[in-house]
Amino acid sequence: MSEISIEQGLLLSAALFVLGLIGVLARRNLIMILMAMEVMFNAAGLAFIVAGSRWGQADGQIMFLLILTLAAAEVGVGLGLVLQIFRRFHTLDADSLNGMRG
Amino acid sequence: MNINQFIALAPLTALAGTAIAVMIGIAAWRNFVLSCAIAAVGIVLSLAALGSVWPGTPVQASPLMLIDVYALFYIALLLSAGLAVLGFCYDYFKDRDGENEELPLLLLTALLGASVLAASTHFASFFIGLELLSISLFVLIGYPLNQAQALEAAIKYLILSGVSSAFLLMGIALIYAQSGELYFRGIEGYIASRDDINAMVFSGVLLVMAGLGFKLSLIPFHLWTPDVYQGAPAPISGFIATVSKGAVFVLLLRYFVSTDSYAYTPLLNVFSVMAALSILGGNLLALLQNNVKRLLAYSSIAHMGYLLVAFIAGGSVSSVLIVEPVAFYLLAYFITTIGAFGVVSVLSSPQAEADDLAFYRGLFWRRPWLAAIFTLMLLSLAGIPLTVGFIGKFYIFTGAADGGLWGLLLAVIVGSGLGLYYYLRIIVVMSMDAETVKTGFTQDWLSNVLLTVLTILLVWLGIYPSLLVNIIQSVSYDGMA
Amino acid sequence: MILFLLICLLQLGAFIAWFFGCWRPGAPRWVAIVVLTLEALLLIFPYRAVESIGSLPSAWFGYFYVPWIPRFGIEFYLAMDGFSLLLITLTVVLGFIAVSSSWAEIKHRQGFFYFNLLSCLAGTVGVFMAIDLFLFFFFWELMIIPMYFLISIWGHEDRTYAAIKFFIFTQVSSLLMLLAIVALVLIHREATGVYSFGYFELLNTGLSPEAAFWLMLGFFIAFTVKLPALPFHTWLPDAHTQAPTGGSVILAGVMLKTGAYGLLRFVVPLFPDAAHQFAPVAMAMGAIGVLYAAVMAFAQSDLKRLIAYTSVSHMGFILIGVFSWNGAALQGAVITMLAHGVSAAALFMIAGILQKRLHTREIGNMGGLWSVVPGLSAVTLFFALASLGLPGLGNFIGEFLVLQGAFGVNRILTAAAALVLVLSPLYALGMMQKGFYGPCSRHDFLPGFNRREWATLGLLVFISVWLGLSPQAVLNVSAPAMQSAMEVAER
Amino acid sequence: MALTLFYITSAVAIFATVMMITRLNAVHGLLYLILSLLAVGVLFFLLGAHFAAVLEVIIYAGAIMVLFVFVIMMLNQGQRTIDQEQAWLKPGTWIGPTLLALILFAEMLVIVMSGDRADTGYIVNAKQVGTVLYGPYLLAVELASMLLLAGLVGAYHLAKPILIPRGHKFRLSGQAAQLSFKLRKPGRNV
Amino acid sequence: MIELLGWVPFFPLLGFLMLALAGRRLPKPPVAWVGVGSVAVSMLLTALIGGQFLSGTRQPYRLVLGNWIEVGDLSVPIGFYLDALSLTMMFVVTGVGLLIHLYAAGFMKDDAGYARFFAYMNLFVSAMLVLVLADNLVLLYLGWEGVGLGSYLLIGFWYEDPNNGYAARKAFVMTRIGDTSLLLGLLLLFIELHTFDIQALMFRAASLWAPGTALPVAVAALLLGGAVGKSAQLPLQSWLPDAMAGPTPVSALIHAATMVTAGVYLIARTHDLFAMAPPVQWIVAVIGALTLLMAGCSALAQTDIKRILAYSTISQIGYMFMALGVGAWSSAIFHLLTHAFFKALLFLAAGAVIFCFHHEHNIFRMGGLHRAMPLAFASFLIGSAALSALPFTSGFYSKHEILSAAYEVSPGLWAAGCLGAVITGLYSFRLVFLVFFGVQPQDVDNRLDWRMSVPLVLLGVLTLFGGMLRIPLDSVFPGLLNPDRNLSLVSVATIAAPFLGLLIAVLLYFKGGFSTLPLAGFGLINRMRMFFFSGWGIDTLYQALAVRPFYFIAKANKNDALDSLYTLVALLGREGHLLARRSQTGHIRWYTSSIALGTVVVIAIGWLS
Repeated sequence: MSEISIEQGLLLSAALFVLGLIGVLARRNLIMILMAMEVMFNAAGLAFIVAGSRWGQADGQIMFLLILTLAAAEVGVGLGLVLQIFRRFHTLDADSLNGMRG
Repeated sequence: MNINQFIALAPLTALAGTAIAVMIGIAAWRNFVLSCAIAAVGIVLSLAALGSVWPGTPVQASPLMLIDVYALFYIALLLSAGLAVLGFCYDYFKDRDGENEELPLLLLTALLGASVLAASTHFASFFIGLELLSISLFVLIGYPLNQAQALEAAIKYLILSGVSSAFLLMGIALIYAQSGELYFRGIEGYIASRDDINAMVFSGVLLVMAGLGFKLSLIPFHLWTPDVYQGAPAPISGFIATVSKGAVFVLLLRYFVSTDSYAYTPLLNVFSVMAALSILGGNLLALLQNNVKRLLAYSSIAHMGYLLVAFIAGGSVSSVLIVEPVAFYLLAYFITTIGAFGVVSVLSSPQAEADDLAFYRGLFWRRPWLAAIFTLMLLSLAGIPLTVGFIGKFYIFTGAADGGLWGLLLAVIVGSGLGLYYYLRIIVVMSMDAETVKTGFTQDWLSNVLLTVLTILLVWLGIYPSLLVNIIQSVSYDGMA
Repeated sequence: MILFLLICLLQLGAFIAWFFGCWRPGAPRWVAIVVLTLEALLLIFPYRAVESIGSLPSAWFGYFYVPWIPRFGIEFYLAMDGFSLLLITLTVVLGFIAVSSSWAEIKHRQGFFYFNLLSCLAGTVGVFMAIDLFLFFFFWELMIIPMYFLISIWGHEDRTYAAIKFFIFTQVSSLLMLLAIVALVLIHREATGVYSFGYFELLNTGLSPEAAFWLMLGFFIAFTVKLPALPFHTWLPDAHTQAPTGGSVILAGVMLKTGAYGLLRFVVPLFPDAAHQFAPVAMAMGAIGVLYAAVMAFAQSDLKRLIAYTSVSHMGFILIGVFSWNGAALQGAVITMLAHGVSAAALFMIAGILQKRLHTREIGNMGGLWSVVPGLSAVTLFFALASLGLPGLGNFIGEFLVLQGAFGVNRILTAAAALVLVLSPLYALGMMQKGFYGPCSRHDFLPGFNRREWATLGLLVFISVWLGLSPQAVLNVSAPAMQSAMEVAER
Repeated sequence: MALTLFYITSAVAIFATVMMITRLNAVHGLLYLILSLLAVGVLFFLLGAHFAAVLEVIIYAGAIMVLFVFVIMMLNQGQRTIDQEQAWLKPGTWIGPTLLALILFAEMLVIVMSGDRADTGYIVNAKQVGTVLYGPYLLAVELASMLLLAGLVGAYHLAKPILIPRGHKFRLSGQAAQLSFKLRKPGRNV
Repeated sequence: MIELLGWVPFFPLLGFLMLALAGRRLPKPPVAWVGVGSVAVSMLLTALIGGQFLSGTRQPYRLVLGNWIEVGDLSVPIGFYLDALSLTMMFVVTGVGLLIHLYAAGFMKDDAGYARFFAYMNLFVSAMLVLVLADNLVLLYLGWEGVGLGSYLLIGFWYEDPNNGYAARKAFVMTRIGDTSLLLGLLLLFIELHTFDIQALMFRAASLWAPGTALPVAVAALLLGGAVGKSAQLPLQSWLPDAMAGPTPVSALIHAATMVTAGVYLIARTHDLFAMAPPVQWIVAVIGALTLLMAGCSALAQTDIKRILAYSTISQIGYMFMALGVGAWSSAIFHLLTHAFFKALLFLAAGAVIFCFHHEHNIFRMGGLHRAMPLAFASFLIGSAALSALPFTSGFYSKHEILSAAYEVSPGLWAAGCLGAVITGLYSFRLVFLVFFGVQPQDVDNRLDWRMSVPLVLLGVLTLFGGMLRIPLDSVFPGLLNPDRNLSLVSVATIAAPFLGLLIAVLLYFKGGFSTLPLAGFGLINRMRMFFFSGWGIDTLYQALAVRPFYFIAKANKNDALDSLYTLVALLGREGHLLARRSQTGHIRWYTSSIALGTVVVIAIGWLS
């Protein structure tokens, strides 16, 4: 038992989550957006660990594991796409990808 | 894991196995036809497995999945849709440059994810199924690498889906943090053990809803929809519109029924707002749209709104009864949407995607059958009798009226009025006079067969739905009890 | 079985016409004629049944029943009484007229045209016979789609706008009706525990006054949009003006009557108390509509638009008649339906003939036609007189009976509605004045009617006079139906 | 003791994250991100999730971040990108997202505070995790493998060199059409 | 013989059908044979039936041909009813009608629409016969509208001149106002008394209603409305002068002899009702008095020969109304009969003048015709004498009866009648002097067909001696009045009044007379002349009050204001669409924001609800 209460853990997770969100919303570089998304995933993972730690169950860690898997797969695919986009558009600017609208 | 559970999972195993088989096939001999054929055989095998599993249901295969009639029905639906999409994909991609062999594989993994969603009774399987579906979709959307729009659509979908997944995960974490359960039954027990609404679980569900709302493209999480539909290859757009949304909806319904979340009435208020917004907003956005794929995207937003209305009615009538309208409507929506995107895909050529409305001018006189099929599909989307869409809408009406959702019904009516306008616009354009260059039938025999089958289903179920109604009824009453 | 055949024959004929159209462009119209003739022959059977109506236990003398969607107690249930029989007869007669007026007008895609025309008729016949509310709704929608195609493909310059407007108006309103139907069925299920869409079952549903009112409103709006009554009428001038002649004939002659039919068959019997309380409002709508549309008709310069507004005006009488709910008024409504069907169809046909020859619908551009085509002008005059309610012609009988029946119910509104007798000559004779009298300057030579047109219009003239001088034959057919309807509502 | 450590690591994590999202140079950002992940790994340890802590460091900070490094290196944008980022990241750009995020944070605060009070720190060791993972969660593991398969195939497909279409005419509408014409030169081969 | 009653209206109808269907292909002689012959057969039948009726017990005879409408207790048979009143009317319609038809056969001989003309005329006669014979009010209404139709068709007979068409429409619409009132009266009667049969109605009204109560008053007022419209009485009189646009035989038949007197017939037919509604009956008398004065004055100022006669007709019908109003039912019908003779004669003679004068209508461009057209002159003289009620002409008897009866009810009415008689004398002889004396401005084409001269002669005879042809109406009307034949002062004044008018006419107009030019100089006189000329400005009034506002409203709302309601909805949808689609910017970051924003909102809604 440690003295870290669940609120503290969850609040930290929320703070990281929100920071990641700011990154996603504010950055225009696609790579930075992907990185900020990783922060969000990580924050969610933290929340699971905190919860699992509260209940003393392994489920929280397993969920974290799954998140890890997802992050890996998503980063793989995402970066592949980023590469293609850079080849085609010669830019990583998310805002210039607005060929479809209306 | 005993043998019964293993057998019950046969449909899913078949899908996964086929995916690997396709991969091995590619390694051995890169051939698009071969890949498609293996995938098709795999789906058919999986469907056959469904039939053999059916009598032994329900089977709880570990806490993660429950193979019951409900799941089997929807898996069958999803697989059939997948099969149809595969057929359209075959015709769509067979003349295109590039290595298209991975496409069936990704389609299979996506279907696997969707099927897992349909059967899952646990947040872990829910999450992993959803992501399996999503990851496959990212690639499928951006599959034609030489098309700028496809890439744009893929990256948009990837980022937005990632963010929404993060919200979803946060929601699950909150629920878990409070209840200590990831298993739906466990959550039900937790909810049942408390008299009041637990704020944290409730908020967690709200966050999960936000994540699912994105997948269902409900307003205000809908903005990605038109762009992705437009950019993605036409059959894949159909796939997103049906399989991806359908699977998520199936899961949503199961979650709500099995955890008794209908007890959280504020949730229903949130849903009502989302439903009304989706119906009105979706139809409004489609109103003067000149791009057929975007138009269908907006219309799918509205249709999800209609579906949600029936879903919300579960709050006031026995939730078992609500499964039936949802099932029928989903089926109608599947047939119609796949058909509509199928037409678009048949008309598209490697040179040009047939999504501009101008392309459809005079289609009635150029390719009468195709135009007639498209007209029927559009009429079905509009909910006009003689088509399955009408029976679906009738179900929604019945369900919602049973639940006393008069305000939402009014929104449905207003939305339908708006909807008529843009569906009719397409029909009008198709029936306009144009210089009648008689283009010969293309060699897309597979697509033509599929479209014909879909049309027959559409009309048959529109005129004589009893057979299907009986099946669905058995699903509703046995499965969710 | 005959009832089912009546629908089936038309729908099958529609497909055959389409099929023949692919084979030879001129064939579909002959198919249509043959199908309609067969249909007319089929109608002999119910008429023979009518003769023995006195010995039957109820006003209904034909049934056809097949289970359809048992889950909701939905049945494919057709039945016929004198009222439906008359309207079906009108449908068939106007079917001939529509074919005749399309004979030379429709040159392109004849197969599809006659497919739509016959499907539309099939839907209408279905509406007049369906006695299961779901089935009724089904047919109700079915007749709209072909009409939509008729307008949007073969219509005039603004056809798209008109067709979409028509479709949206009728659809949205009919969704309200669907809602009301569903709600009614659910209430009925609550009371009895079984789903049923059957008319006869639902007649005995116990409703709270408030529920009855809202449900009635749902039906009422759907039917008054179709009828159309003020203020839901604005789709009609556009649709009529833009439709091809055959379409206008069917639209004005038959389709508007489905709204009237619905009011009479469903709104009042299903919700007698609510309808009774609502009657002053409905009658006021009718009276205002009668007058307003007459003024509108007077202001029009487009011949078809003018005729369209006269239709609105006449339909107002039906609204008044139905909501007066007594023998004279109901019978008046029935006669008005038939007589208006004939006179409006004839006027639209004439408008079509003129448009084909003069390439204009502007009355101001016609001018002095009498000296060029006296025969045509005389027939126009005849139907103008019919539409202004000249005694001796069918419309008068209807209006007179409606006024007579309504006068006992609400004197002020009836008196107001009767003012249309002053307004109707203004538009009818104004049309004659501007279009047919005066010096003829523009048209040196115009062909008059040809033999087909003479035969068609002659038939209509005959029916109109016959209805005017000897309406009793018709009244006798519809009397038992009206009687039983009134009994139902008074239970 | 643990609480003090928790606060310190939290501060590091937050600081590193803030730095990461504000860096102009992607590599700098990436390094801060790794720092953040390491800090979170420490937290995992503090919370008793030792197995997860290890994975965080090895896989997240190690393997996944390497992917980013690869791509950044491949694109090799240099000073030009930094200038570009400078231009993009005006203070105005931050206001909206920050406000939105703050509202969300406030909501999260309320939500978290409304939950039951409880302590954490039950140690769940690798064995327990493994038992559960290959017990009830067996299917999840299998599905995760399929997920990775899909990711693998997808990444393979997407990373293919661009194809130059034969006699290809783009028929795109609006902005995208112009864009694609401007940029249709085959990309640099990497 | 009397059983053949049903055939009387049938023959003209048959004539109409034959002419309408085949007329255009027939040459003129057979058309004339059919047109005139059908009326002649009717006339013959009428004479036979009349003979039988008068020689018998004079009991009313009812003939029911069949059922027209039967719904519940509402039953309308096709039934004819013969009594002295309807017989009188039949004689007028068929007798005068026949003569006018014959005349028209000559008058219209050069017209292209010969067959059409006779078809319309036959249709009219048939409808008029139905009107007078109908035994129930609905059938009467059928005839009533039918004659209106005939009038409309014949006024607008020369359709190439748009003015004729407008006049015809005006006539139809204005009478339709009255008709509507009649129809409402009819509905009210049925609601209250449950029958349409006239005799039964009268009986039930008398037994169920108290005289002077609201119901009889209302019903009588509504019926009066119908009568006023048809008979061109105040305030619905202004259509009749315009109706002179039709061919002259039409004016003679419809707008003098028969149709315009239908109102009189209606009131006489339902006199029991009016007797039960004293206020309405008083109004009838007042309307009559006012109309006769107003129309007389207007006739004074006219220059068109036919318009003078038209106003004179209005004025004479005013006398009949006055008679009805004072309860002198049979006098009214008697005056109707004599008026039919002399007015038809006057119109036909005027027609002859117009015919020979190359369609000249203005009396100031005529003159000195007494030598060139002796027959016309004689006819006109006789007619004018009868119109002015100079003693021993038929008009004298009838008008004298009316004035005596009026005096007994109200001296005021009598005074108005006498004043009217002065005016009548003045305008009729003004006409005679201006047309037949003085200088003849141009040659005339004096070739009267025999078909035109024979009717003139016969009508002249009837005009002179028609006063003796009196069908006893005692069986129909209560013999309330016993006209006082004593040579009292009143009587003398009554007889002298037309002579006064004649004298003034002689002074003013005979062979130039005193020039009226100095009088014309006075502004007041001139303005009064203009006022009279315009028919007391009624048309202008109606234009300002009804017609123009109606046109304005109709034109202003041509595109249907209600439609803009729906256009607004459509516009709203369009604007909503444009607004909504602006959210689809295509920017990823905005899309992400929307997800975050949506989540924030969803949580907020969830928490707040």
